[in-house]
Amino acid sequence: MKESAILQCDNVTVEFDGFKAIQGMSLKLLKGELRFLIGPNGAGKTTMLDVICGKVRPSSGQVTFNGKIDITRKKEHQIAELGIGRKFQAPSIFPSMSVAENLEIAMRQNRSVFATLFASMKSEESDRLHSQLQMIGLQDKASWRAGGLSHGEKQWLEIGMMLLQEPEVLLLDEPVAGMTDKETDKTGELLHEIARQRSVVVVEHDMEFVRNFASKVTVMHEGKLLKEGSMDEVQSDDRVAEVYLGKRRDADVSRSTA
Amino acid sequence: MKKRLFYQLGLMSVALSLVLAGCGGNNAPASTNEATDAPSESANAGTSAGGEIKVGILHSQSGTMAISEVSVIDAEMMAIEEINAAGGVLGKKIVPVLEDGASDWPTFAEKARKLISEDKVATVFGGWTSASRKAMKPVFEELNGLLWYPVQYEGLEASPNIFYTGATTNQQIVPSVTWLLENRGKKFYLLGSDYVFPRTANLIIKEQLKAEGGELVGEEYTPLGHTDYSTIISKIKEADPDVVYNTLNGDSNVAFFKQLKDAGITAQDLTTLSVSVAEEEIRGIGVDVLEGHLAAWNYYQTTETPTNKTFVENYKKKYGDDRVTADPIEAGYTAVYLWAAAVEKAGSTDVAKVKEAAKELEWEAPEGKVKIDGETQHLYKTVRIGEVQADGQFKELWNSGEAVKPDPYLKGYEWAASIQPTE
Amino acid sequence: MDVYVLQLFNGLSISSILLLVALGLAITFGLMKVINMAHGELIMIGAYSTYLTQNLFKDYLPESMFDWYFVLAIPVSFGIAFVFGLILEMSLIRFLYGRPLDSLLATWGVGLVLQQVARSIFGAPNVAVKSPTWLDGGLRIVDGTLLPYKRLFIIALVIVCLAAMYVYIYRSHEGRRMRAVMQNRDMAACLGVSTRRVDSMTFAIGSGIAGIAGCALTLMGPIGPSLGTYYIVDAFMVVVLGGVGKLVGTVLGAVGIGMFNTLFEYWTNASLGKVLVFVCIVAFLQWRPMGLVAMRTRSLD
Amino acid sequence: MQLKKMTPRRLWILAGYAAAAAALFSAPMFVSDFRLNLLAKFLAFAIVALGLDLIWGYTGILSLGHGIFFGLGAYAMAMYLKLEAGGGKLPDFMGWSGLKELPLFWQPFGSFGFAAAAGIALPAILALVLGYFTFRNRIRGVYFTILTQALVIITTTLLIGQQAFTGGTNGVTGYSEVLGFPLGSPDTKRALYWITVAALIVIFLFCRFIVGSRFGKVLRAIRDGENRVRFIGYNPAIYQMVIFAISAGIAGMAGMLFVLHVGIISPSMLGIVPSIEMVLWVAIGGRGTLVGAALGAILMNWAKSEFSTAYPEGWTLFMGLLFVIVVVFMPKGVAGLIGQINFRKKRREPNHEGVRNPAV
Repeated sequence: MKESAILQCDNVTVEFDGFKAIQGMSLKLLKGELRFLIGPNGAGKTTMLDVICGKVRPSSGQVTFNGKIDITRKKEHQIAELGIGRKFQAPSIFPSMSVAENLEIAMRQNRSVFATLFASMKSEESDRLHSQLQMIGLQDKASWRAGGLSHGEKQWLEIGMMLLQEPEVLLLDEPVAGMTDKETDKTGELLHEIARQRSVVVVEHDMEFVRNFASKVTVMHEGKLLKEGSMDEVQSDDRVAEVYLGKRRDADVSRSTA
Repeated sequence: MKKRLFYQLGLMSVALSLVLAGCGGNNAPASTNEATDAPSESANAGTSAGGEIKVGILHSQSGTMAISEVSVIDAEMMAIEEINAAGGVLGKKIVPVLEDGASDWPTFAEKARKLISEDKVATVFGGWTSASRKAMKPVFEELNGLLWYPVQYEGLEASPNIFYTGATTNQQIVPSVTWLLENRGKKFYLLGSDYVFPRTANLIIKEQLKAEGGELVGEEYTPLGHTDYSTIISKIKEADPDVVYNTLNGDSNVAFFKQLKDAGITAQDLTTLSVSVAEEEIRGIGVDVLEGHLAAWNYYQTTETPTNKTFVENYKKKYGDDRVTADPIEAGYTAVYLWAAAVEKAGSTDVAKVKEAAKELEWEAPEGKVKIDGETQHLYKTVRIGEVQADGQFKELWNSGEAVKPDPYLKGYEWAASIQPTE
Repeated sequence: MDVYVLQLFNGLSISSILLLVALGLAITFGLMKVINMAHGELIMIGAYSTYLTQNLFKDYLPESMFDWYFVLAIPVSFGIAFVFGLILEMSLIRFLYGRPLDSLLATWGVGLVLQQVARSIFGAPNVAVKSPTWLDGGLRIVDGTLLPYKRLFIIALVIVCLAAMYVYIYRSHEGRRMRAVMQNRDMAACLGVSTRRVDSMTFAIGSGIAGIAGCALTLMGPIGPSLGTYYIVDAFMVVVLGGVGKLVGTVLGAVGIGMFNTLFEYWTNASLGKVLVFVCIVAFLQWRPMGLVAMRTRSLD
Repeated sequence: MQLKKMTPRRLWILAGYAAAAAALFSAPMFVSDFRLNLLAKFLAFAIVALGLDLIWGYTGILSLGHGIFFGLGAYAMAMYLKLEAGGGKLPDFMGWSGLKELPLFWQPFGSFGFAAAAGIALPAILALVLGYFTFRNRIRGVYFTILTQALVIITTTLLIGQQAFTGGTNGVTGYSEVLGFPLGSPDTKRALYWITVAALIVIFLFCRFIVGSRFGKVLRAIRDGENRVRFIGYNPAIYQMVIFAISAGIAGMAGMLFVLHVGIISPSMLGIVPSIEMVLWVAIGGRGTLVGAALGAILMNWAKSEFSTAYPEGWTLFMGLLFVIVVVFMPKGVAGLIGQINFRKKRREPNHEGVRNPAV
C-alpha cells in the first residue's frame, strides 16, 4: 500500500550509557490505524514512544512523520506542533490549574508568546472545550483544581487534553493502568471514539483490554521487534508465549508469595 | 577571663535552646527578648525632650562592618555618659538615639534622614566606611544636619555639614610614606581591598613615590571578604619589595597576615605598614602573627598624654578588661566632646551656630591636643608610626612632633596636583 | 620555576579548603536536596568552638599542653556543629523536604539568627585563635619554596574526611541506609528503615563536617560572626559544578575551581580572577547543566 | 474563563482596590516627609516584588539575581542624575580615580529619556540573553537559582572593581535635581511619590493582565510541569525568557524609582543579600498572588525599618526568625492566610496534594 504511512520508524537504536534499550526497531503506522505495543517489562515500549515524541534522541535510525519529515532532529515542542501527541503513563496534568484551564491551554492554537498574550476565548473554542468536557465526563468539574481529581479522572483529563490538541498521531502509555474496572471500561469507550479520528499507538499491559480492539499488535522484546500481527496471531506465537507468558508466570509466582 | 569564658559557654548553651525554641516557632519572641534587650538599657531614647538634647549614633551593628563599628559606638556612648555625669550640655542631658546602618550604604542614608527629620537630633555621630559617609553626605547637606565622622579616610572632601575627626591623607598616609622611604627602603608594593579608600590612597601614594624617589613594584586589590592570599603572597615574593603598604580592610587583614606568616615571611624579612590595623584588629588577628609589623595612626592605647590614661582606664572599667582602645574609638570619643564643647560655646544646638563656635576649637584629647580647622572642619592631629609589640600594643617609633594641619585636598603638595579635583 | 611549583601547591591548597567547606554541603545539599544557606554559619560555629576549646586549654591546662588543643578542637567542632545540625533538622529542616527553594529561604533566616546570636555572645569584632606551634613553619622543598605545614595539614585533613565519608557512606551499615533513603525514600521506609532517623543523622553529619571546616579555617582566616558568608557561595559552586549527589564530582569541582582560581588570580588580579572563575562556571553549566559528574535518570522531571 | 459577573465578592474586592489606591494617593496629606519618602521606597520595592512574583510565583523560576536587574535600572537613572548634578563636570569619583574625561558609555546617559529607557531595556535585554542560554539548555530549579547567584557575584565584583567607571563600592550618589526640579524639595518628593504610586498601579494592572491571559496560564502550566508543556507543543524556553525579561524590566523600573527616592545606588544593593530579601518579600506576602507580593514587600520593609529602630543591636534576630517561621509554617504567606479564612468553604482543597513546590 503506497497509501501513506503516517509514522515510519526505521532501524531505531537507543543507548543509555552503553546499555541498548532499543536495538534496530522498526515500526510503521498507517493513517487511522490503532496499534498496540506490548511486551514484557524492559522491552523498550516506553522508550519507543519517547523516541517518537522527541524525549529521547536515538543514537541511530530515523523516524519519519507524514512521509517526509525526519523528526529525530526536532525538539519536543516542534514535534508536538507537527501533530504528535503524547500521554504519559503517570497522569501528567497541571495540578494547580482548573480542569477547564488545563484543556484551554492544550487546545490547538497558535502557541507563540504574542498570540497567547492577547488570546481571548472565542465562542467556537468555548464550544469545543465544552463538548470535550462532556466527552471525558468532567463537565461538572470544569472549575475544579485538576490536582483534586481522582486518578481516573486525571487520566481522562489528560486524554481530553490530547484530543483538543488535535494531533494526527496519538501516543498513549498504559492509559488504563491503575484504573478500576468501571474506569477501564469508560476509557475503552473513549479509545474507540478517538481511534475513529486519528492514528493511535497504545502501550498496554492489560491483555483483556487489548483484546477488546480488533487491531494490529506489535510485540517487543529486549529492544527488538518480536512479532507483529493480530491479537490471535500474536497469542499463538511460540516465541511470544515464551517471553511473555514466561514472564507472566514469574509475575504470578511473585504475586502469590507476596 | 575565666568569668568571660563561662559566660560565653553559658550563652552558647542558651543559644542552643534558643535555636530550638525559635525554630520550633513557639514562644520565640519571649525568649529572644531576654537575650537581646540586656545590653541596650541606654538605647531607648525618644521619650519627652524637656531637658534633653537628642543626638544620633549611626554605625553598623549588623553585617560585615559591625566588627569595627561596634567599638566606636561604645566609645561614643561612654563620652555621652561622662558628659551627662558632669552635668550635660547647656544643663541638659544628652540622649543618644541608636540606629543600625547594617553595613549597607542606602540604609545609612535612610537612617540619617530619619534621625534628622523624625528624631530631630542635634547632631549625628556615625559612619565608618567612606561609602557610608558618601551616602550620608547628601542627606546632611540637604537637611542641613551635622555629622561627626570618626575614621581616617582618603581625603578629597570637605563638606560643610561634616566634621572629620579621623585623619585625612596628609595626617597618616603621606607622612608614613615619607618615613618609610627614609627608613625602610624605596621599593613599595601596594596591597588593598577593592574599594574606594585603598584605591584613592594608592593613587596618592603613587604620585608621592614618583616625587620622592620611591619605586612601585606592584599593586594589588582583593575583593572585600577575600580569604586566600597565597597567590598574592607569591606575587609579593616575586616583586621583592622593601615595603608592603597595606590598605586591606578588617577581615582580609586576618587572612593576609596569618598566611604571610605561614609563608615564612616575618616582619624582619619584610616591612609592612597598615593603615587599618589598630589594637582592636590585633586582638582579632592574634599578636603572634602581627608582632613587629607597623601601622600609622594618630593615637595608640599606649600614647602618653595627660588624658589618655583615664580614657583607657574608664573604657576598660566600663566594657571589660580585655577590651582595648584604638584610633577610631578615640576619634569617636573625641567627636562627642568636641561637639559638646562647641554647643556650650555657641549656647545652642543650632547647626550654623555650632559650626561657627567649633572653628579653631581646641580640646585635650587622649591623642593629645586637637584643634578643629575652621576651613575644612578636619582636626589638627599628630601623626604616629607604631610597631606591634608582643603584648598586642604599639610602640611608637616616630611621631610628627606637633599636630599637623589637615589638608584633605593636598593643596600643600606640588606632586598631588593631578589628584586634586579640577574646578 | 619555583613560582609554578608554589602556585600549583597554592591551587591544591585552595582546592582543599574549598573541598572541606563544600563536603558538608555535598551531603546536605547533594544528597538531601536541602539548600542549606546556614551552612556558612555551621562553619562559623565550628570556628567558634575551636576558639572556646583554645580558651579552655589556656585557662585550665598547663602551658605545655596548649599546643594540643587543636587536636581536641577538631572533634569538638564536629560535635557542636553536629548537635546544632541535629537540632536544626529536627525542628525545621524536616518540614522542608521536597521544597528545596523554601529550604533556601528558611535556612537563610536561620543563618541570620545564628550570626546575630554569635554577635551577642562573642561580640562583633573578630576573635583570635592562636594556631599550635607544631603547625608553624613549613616544608622547604626547593630553595625559596616553602610549603606551609598548615596548608599541608588541611590537605591531609580533607583526605581523612573524604576517606571517612567514603567508608561511612559506601561501606557501613548506616551509610547503606542513608543511600537507600536518599535514593528511594518510600521504598526504604517500607523496608523498615527509619527515614526520620536517617534524615536527622545525615543532616547532622553534614553539619558536623562543616564544623570541622570551621575548625580548619581558624588556621587561615578571620573568626567572626560573618565568617560563613565568605564561603557559602563558593561552597555551592563547588557542589553544583561537581554534580549534585556525587562525592567524586565534589572533589573534581573543588580542584577545578581552586586551580583555575589560582591561575587566573596569578595571571590577572584577585577581582578579575574571581570574575573569570565564575564566568567559567556559568559557561560550563550551560554546556553541562548537571555538572561534571551527572546522575542520569529517566523520570520526566 | 467564566463570564465575569459582578458578584458581591468581586465588588468588595474592587472597592478594596479603589480604597487602597485612594489611600496611597492621599498619603502625602497624612504622613511626614520622611515617612512619605520611606513609603515611596517601599512602593518601589513592591514593584520589584510584583515582577519577581511573575517568574517565581507564577512560573516557578526562582531568581536570586534580581538585584542585578534592579541595580542596572538604578544605575541607569543614577548616571543621569550624577551627570545632571555635575552640570557638565566630570563626576567626582572619576576625578579621584584618575579619569580625565567622561567615558563614552556614560555620555548618552546625560539625557533623561535615554536613561529612563535604558533603565528598563538594559535589564530586560540582559535577562533575555541570560534566559536564552539557560532556559534553552533546560537549566532550572535549584541549578538556575544557584546560577543566578554566580551572576550576582560576577556583576558586583565587576562593578566594584571598575571604580573609575562605576564609583566602586561607594556607588553613585550626590545628586541635585531631576529634569530641573531640585530633588531635595518636598514638592518634588511628593510628585515623585505620586509617580511611584501611579507606576505601581500600572505595573499591577499589567501583571494582572499577564496573569489572566492565556500566556499566564501557560506560565502556570510551566510551573506545574515544564516537560508536560513541551509535549503539548509550547516551547517553555521562549515563555521563560519572555517572562524573565519582563520581570527584569519591571525590576529595572523599580530600581530607577528607588534611586530617585533614596539618592544612592551602590553595588551592595545588587548583592546576594538584597536579592534574597526580594524573594523573601514575595514569600512572606504570598507567592502566586500579586497583591500578596506587593503587600509582602511593603510589610517586610516596614517591619525591617521599625525593628531596626526599636532594636538596633538585635533586629536581625527577629527578621531571621520571622523568615523561618513564615517560610516553614506559612508557605503561602500572608495572602495565603487571608485566603484560607475566606475561601475555606468554597473550594475543595485536596489534602494529598499538600503544598506544591513550584519549581521542582
